[in-house]
Amino acid sequence: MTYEVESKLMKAEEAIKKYVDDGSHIAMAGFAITRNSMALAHEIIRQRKRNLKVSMSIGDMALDIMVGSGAVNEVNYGGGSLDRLGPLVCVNKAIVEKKIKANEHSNFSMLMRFLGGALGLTFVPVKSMLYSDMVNDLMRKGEATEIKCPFTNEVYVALKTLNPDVALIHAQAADTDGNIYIYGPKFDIKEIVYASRKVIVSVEEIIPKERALRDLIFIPSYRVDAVVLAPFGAYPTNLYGYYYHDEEHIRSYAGLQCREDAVQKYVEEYITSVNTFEEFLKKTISSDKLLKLITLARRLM
Amino acid sequence: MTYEVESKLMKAEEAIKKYVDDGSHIAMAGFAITRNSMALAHEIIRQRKRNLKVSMSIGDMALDIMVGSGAVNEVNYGGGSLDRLGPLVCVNKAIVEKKIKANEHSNFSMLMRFLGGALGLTFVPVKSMLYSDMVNDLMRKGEATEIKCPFTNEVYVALKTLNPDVALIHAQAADTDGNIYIYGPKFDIKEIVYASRKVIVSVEEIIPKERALRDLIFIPSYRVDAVVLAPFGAYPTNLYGYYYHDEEHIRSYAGLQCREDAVQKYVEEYITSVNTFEEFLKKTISSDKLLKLITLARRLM
Amino acid sequence: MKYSKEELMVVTGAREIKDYDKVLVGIGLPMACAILAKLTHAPHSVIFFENGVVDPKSTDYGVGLADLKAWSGASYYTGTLEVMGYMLHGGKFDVGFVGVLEVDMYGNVNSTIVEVNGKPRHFTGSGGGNDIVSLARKIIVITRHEKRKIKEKVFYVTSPGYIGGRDRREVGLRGGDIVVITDMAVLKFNKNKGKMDVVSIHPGIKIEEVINNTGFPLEIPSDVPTTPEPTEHELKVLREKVPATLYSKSL
Amino acid sequence: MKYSKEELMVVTGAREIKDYDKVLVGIGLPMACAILAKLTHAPHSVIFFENGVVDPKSTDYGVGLADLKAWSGASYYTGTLEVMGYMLHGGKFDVGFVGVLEVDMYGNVNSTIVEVNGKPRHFTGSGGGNDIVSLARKIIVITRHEKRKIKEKVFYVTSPGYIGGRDRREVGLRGGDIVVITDMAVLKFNKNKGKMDVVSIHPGIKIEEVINNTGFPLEIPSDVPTTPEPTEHELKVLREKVPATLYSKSL
Repeated sequence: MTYEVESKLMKAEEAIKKYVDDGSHIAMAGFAITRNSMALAHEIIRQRKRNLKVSMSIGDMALDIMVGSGAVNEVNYGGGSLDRLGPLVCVNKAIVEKKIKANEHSNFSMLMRFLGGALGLTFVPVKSMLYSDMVNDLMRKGEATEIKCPFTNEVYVALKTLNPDVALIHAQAADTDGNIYIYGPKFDIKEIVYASRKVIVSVEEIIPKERALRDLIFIPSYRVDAVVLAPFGAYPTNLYGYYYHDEEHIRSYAGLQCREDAVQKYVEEYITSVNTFEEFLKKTISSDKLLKLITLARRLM
Repeated sequence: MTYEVESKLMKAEEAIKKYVDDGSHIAMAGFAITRNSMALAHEIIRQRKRNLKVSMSIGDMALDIMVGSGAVNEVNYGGGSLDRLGPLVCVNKAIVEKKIKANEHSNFSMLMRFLGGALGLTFVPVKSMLYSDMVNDLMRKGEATEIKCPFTNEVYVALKTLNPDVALIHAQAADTDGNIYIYGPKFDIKEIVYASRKVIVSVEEIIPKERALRDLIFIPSYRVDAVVLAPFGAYPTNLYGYYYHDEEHIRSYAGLQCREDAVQKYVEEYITSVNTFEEFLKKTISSDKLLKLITLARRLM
Repeated sequence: MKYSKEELMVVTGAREIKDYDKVLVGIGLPMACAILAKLTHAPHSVIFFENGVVDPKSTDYGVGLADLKAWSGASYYTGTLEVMGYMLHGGKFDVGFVGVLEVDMYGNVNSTIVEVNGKPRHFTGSGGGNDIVSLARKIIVITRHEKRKIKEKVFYVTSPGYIGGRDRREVGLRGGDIVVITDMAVLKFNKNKGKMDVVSIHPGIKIEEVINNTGFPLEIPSDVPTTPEPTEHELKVLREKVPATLYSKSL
Repeated sequence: MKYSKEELMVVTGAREIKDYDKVLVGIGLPMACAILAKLTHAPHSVIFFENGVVDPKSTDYGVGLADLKAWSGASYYTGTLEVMGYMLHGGKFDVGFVGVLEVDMYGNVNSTIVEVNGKPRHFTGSGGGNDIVSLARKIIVITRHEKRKIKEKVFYVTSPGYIGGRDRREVGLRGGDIVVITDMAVLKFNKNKGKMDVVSIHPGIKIEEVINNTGFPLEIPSDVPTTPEPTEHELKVLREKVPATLYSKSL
């Protein structure tokens, strides 16, 4: 028997080759240390993509390591961190050293840029960011301007909307029809998926359609271009219901302070010296720790 | 044991008395012959509310009978019908005879007016309705105007957003914590619920929180002001998973052609001569037919 | 193989749908077109209702979009924001079907109000109709070919066509070409003439019949193409797998 | 009953929350305030995270909003559109807490970039911070009371306070009053003075200490109110039911 999902099922390597080029505009939906598109980010780094533009509401470890590896030259984001495990060491450094063009936003402003893009609008009005230094910078860059409500004359920030070339999403599951299931908080996943031209979803597992609940479909099959089977694909960040984050690994990453040699060593050791994300996992995490992270996440559901 | 839902649980009579006044602006989320807020509409008619303004994306039987009974003097809607069982006899007649102020929209334009209201925006841009007679009328009334994208100079219709006083929603279930479950297509329910100041939800049943799946919550408890237990509360229209529509009853209603005496007779016979929606059901539908409608709906899930 | 005019219309409509197209439909002839396309040349096309029902697979679509029978077997249930917003307004629908009371020489569509015996009579209104005509990449109108339906000027513009005979994009609309399929012919907008024009006439229909039943002047050359007939395969699939209630006697 | 300065700060913050309030928080002291309020005088208040987690009930909130420990026992999971859009931008949050690197005499908040030894150092950025300050009905800033944190002018305006000392609504902002709770005092905007002003000083803190640790001139009268002390009940609930990791040593 063949399943619909099979026509879209591919290795991370193939998906990134097919849908991400040098200069592509990428959207991601991780949030700090949860649900990072880590398997896909590793592959981008492994394929040495360059001059990427990344847009995301809250910056995460996947963004940080992509910036640290030199893959990115522009970021639209709404701030970000590794929660209290550390700051976005490479992003912060790249901003201060002007190695990337960083367009800073509030979380909701980023969401609205995606929502507007999903809706096919060329601009969206928001009350956020008024009188902030963020909006001053965005106005200088032509990404924002002031607009007045034609009915009340109230002042708004008008934002250009976003239609990234490709969205990278990490989800809990796909079903055999190719529908995607997202459990736990949803962040801005829906808006990103509909704003982007192509959508790559890495998943922990593929479940039979008969075992899936139709009312829980979060991304319908018709909106997905590639499904990548990537168990533990958000590691070392966490995934609701599936595994807890690896505090030790993330802390040690943050401890690199984005010193060039240290980050380069991290990239070599964990990403470019292996051929696949599976190899990275094998090399990095013991079965003992893996089971602990899984068990803890299940308990916290 | 007491449940959180109990603090919001009330009879339709109480909920309408508490939250609907003469002149109130009401939002509904029925669609033609499905998911009509019929139990709540009956109660509004029974309490002889007047000068209501009703906003809804697709007009339905609940709207039509409210208009037919004289409760409504203004309608924002995106068209509507009883599907092929008939037109909205009373709404159509009231528009032609100018008995109500009717502001006609497209379906999506109504959705955007609610979405904008939910988001706290005072205007929303849409590409729908450009160059239509609908928008000409809305512009004359000050509900719409033209606006240009500040980045592309592309022309849009700017619509005033909506914040109705109260939303009337009919849902499949509430849980004992007061969360609401909507199965099947969702229409514009979420946007209406967040755009409106108060929210009354009538439900088929109240299920124990333990039996409910958190990932399926559609309206969170904190957004609901009143929960009305109203089994068969969308009858004679249908409700996904619960009962099929009563074709005979709806056809006979549509056959009244909104002749004043006939509609008045319908209102008296089915609504004002009884005290509750339960009495209406008892009077109108045999257990035999009820079981048939239930059985068919379950088969169609 | 013999076929009815409704069968020809369904086949003609179905052929406007390409594989992988996203198609927004209502119940009736449009749904028959979409199902036939999916069962023949467009197996990966996806069918949507404006209320959030995606890809239903039923044997009886009942009385309309709100009939539970029409939802049966759906692959996904969502809402208006996703279908009419992210998909339609977001420019992701390849084909949208709309029902009409009238359509005029500029492709303007009226589904709201007409005059009957000199008195206005109000019908359904726009629903998603205006959104579809304003925003879908291709718009298909299926209607009976009568003077009172295909007019010089509609009584009310529910959905705008080629404003003043101009290109739709030029004036800021995002909807694509409008294809009118009747029981006599297929009409599309002719840029040079600045109005809707016959692109093919159905087999067995005379040029004069089309001219006489159209409410605005048409210039039809004698070598006008004939609408391609249904293939045996199309007719077989249509008759065996598409519920006849969707299209027979539906004009 | 003795209490730590962190305990006083949590209690003071909790008292800003009323019953039935919708409260937008981050992990740390703000979460401790929200939990304490809910367990004492505001049982019907609802706690939200900007990422879509509603009313978690955990015993260990871990290292931040993205820690699965912080989500445990949530009553509802939704997304950014519903929390930051429909709730916050829709004007439905009564109280929002924000973390800061610096706050200035106009209530402007910086959570983006500061100068360390004359060199710029970039931190978290806005996240939902700017949205909260721009849009919540009441904004609570909790910070250590130091000259380098409570300044005349922030290095970078992540979130605007009282622009040029004017009323926030007047200039088109929708956010309400900003309350700054430090380990020494409570500050609010003083309309007449056109800047942030001390409304109460914590028990045991001297006026001079506050003045000396504030980066802009303060005029504090000798009869300035003292911040009300925690009640025994508040301290009991705080110590027994609110995870200490949220607030102890968190300054």
